[in-house]
Amino acid sequence: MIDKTVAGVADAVAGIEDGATVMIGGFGRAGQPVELIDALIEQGAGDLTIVSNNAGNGDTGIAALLAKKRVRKVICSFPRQSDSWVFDGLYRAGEVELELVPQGNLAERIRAAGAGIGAFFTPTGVGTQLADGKEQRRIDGREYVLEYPIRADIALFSALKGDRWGNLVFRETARNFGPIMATAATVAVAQVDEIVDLGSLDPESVVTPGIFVDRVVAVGERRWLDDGAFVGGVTLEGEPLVAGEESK
Amino acid sequence: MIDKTVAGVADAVAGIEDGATVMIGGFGRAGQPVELIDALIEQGAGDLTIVSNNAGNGDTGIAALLAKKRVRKVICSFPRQSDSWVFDGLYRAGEVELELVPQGNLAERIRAAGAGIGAFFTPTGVGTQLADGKEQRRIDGREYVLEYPIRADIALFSALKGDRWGNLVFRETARNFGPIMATAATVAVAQVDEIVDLGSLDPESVVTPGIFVDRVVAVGERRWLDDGAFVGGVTLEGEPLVAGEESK
Amino acid sequence: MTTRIDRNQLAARIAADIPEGAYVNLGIGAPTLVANALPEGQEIILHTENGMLGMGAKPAEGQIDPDLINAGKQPVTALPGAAYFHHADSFGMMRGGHLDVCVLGAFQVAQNGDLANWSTGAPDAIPAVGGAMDLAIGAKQVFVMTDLLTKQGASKLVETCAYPLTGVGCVTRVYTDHGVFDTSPDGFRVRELFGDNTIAEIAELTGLSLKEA
Amino acid sequence: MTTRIDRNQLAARIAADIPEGAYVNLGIGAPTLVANALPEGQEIILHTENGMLGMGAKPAEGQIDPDLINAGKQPVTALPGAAYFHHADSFGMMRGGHLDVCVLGAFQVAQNGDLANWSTGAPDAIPAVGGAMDLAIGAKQVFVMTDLLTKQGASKLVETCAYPLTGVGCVTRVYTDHGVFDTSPDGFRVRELFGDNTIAEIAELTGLSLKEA
Repeated sequence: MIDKTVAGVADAVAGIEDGATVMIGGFGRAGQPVELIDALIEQGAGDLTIVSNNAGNGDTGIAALLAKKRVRKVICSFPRQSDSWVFDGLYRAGEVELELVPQGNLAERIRAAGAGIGAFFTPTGVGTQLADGKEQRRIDGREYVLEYPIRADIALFSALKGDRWGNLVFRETARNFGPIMATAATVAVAQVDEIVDLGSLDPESVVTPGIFVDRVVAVGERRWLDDGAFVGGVTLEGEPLVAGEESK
Repeated sequence: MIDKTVAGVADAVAGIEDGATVMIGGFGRAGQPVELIDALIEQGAGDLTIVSNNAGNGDTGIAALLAKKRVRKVICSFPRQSDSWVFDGLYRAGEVELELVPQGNLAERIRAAGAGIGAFFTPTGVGTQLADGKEQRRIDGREYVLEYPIRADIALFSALKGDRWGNLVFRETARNFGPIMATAATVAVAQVDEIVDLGSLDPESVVTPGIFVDRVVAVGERRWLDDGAFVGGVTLEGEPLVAGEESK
Repeated sequence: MTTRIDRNQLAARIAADIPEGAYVNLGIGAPTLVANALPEGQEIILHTENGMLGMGAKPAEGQIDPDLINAGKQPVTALPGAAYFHHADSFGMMRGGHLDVCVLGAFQVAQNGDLANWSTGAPDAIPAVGGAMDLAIGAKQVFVMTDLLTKQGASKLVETCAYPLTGVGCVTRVYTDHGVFDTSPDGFRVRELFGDNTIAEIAELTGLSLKEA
Repeated sequence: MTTRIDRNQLAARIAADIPEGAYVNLGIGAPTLVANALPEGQEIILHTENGMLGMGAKPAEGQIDPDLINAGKQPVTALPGAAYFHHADSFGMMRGGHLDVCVLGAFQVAQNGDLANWSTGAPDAIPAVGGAMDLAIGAKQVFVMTDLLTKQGASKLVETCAYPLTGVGCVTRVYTDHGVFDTSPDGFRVRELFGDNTIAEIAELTGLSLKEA
């Protein structure tokens, strides 16, 4: 019997080595696998390269991992946010390296790694600093820049439900990078709210087929859903919320 | 109010010009938009380039279009099937041109057109006749061949349900080329079994968002579902079935 | 003094140029005000690059859903007819030219359509680009919404961008608090001036030679 | 006479090398027999490149669903846990190296792993490649299932393919009616011979110098 479910988050992140490249899903806080990141902090691997859209919010998740000095380099599109004080401080102090990638090129480079594409010509970034030194070519009257795949040793991301074959469905805009990161990492790890019986996910609606997934761990409803307390996210004014400050 | 639904298949294929490039969904008979192809035959455009995985089955659909001598060129991966006698005859008589593309490169080239990728390096076909004369490059120790997007003037494909915004869901392996062809054509036309109210498709399960779709036409349950009669497809032995020969 | 309209008026001016049925991305910041100005009863479909078409208004207090946010990471809602997709599909949608209109902010726009809106090049700044470069090349029409002048009085419409570029020749039209300008190979074309602003006045403010559209 | 096993026996031999939990594509034709030989009660997940994982057995008569077919366009079923996806995703899955095993037919296999299985190069033939080239490079292990000899008695195991190639150096192992052979840079390695077949006999039939694995 195939069973990709693991009992706890410690098992889910087991084996990550110093120097590993770790993809972390999420766009801001939506879809950020906070429980897996906490487990990675506990697990202890350091000198990591993190591939993620952002570089942490507040003091939790990726920000907490950064604060522990476990990260050598961040590959992302948008490190600077209203609540990215941890990254900001480390970057200004020269304690973390940054590779900035336009968001769509980041997504396509991850997708290319998962789909066996050796490189691709993209129009995004042409004529900008972020294409400096990269191969460029005019095709059919338009300028393109050549970009290469981004692979990882492990991907940590968040989904809504999973089954023991690793089939996954997501929730709203928390889907974001999860499905493509799953394809681009040697080991793909999903935290889910709930593990469901094989056959209970509609085969037409599975977003990530289990072939891409190695480990699934249930973390229960995410913390921001506990008792209606809202952990993470921002107010309508864009201010970060903290636990219990706002009812859902 | 946005309303992409059209009353009949004649409206759905209106405006196709002589010399147009037409993508046609389907893998064999599964997902082949037979009603739209019949309407295209009726509409009369000729000198067409057809982009499809196959080159027609039996005497219906793409085969019927070919038999009417409307097709100048076929771009496909697998023209030769047990029931592709129409194409076979025309090809041997030199009356239709063939560009043979490995199936995955066909899919990826269509996807590239829809996703704004100028060209991509693929490992498929390296060292074979189908890569003859194409640019080749070694990346990270592996050989790749450069392939370019395939675009079309119009795409005709089959889905299960659609709404007036053009959101679509598919059915089983009839999904195949529909979702990517929708992205790669100037005008994308879906025939569906049923048009449903806006909001009745689960936003998590929409396979093709309406942004890619221009026209949706309801054709009712496809003919092979009528009265349990099975039109199209093959028997368990791989022999083509004809109407009424087999009950579903 | 020249006439200036406020941001909500400018958002309404932009909204008036967006036809029913258009697929629109509103970037982050001021351009998101355009959503509030879209005409009632018309269907215009909003794309947010973090994976949704059919984005609705901000939720009522108490209805915030942290999984449902826009590109600015603010809570939003989904309309009937919405669809979710992953990031590669979302940016393929942009890059593939499927969006009709994108509205962006700017530090500078050059008369040929070059856009600078992601970095001022300040040496101590933390660089961040997000989806700006993808959006810049990712719509049939790229509109910029901006004040004509910086707080220091410098023109944001320029002959050539001094700041690092976001995209080359990508902006089709600039909506400013003073008027509306089309980019063109031989200089900005004045499409509309607000109040009794004159081309001469705007030419003086910007230091540009301007032509009528 | 050398010992030959029949196709169902050969399918069973291949099935015995596929571990539980493997993701497997069985191509079209004879390799699909491997599905019937997979051990009961073990979960091996079948991929069909026309857009499904979790493919099940052929349906009962009267249960044929024309929307649910395999790559050979024959009716199949879906197991609990199946998932559907479009063609670009399906071939990305292959090309990206996510399949563990792929089993293909062959006209010829060269000792270095070159595969020829899509065209005999006959001038009057209608060329058709389908997913053959994608499959050839699209699995961690590519197995070939074939008779050792053609009906005319020529060896399908060769030093160098004479027919047009499907893929370069892609085949890892060849399962024939006479025995099982691994490809290697310095010639085929004999992994197993059926019955009392000897290396000397197979070397004579094929004209190849063979080594033990």
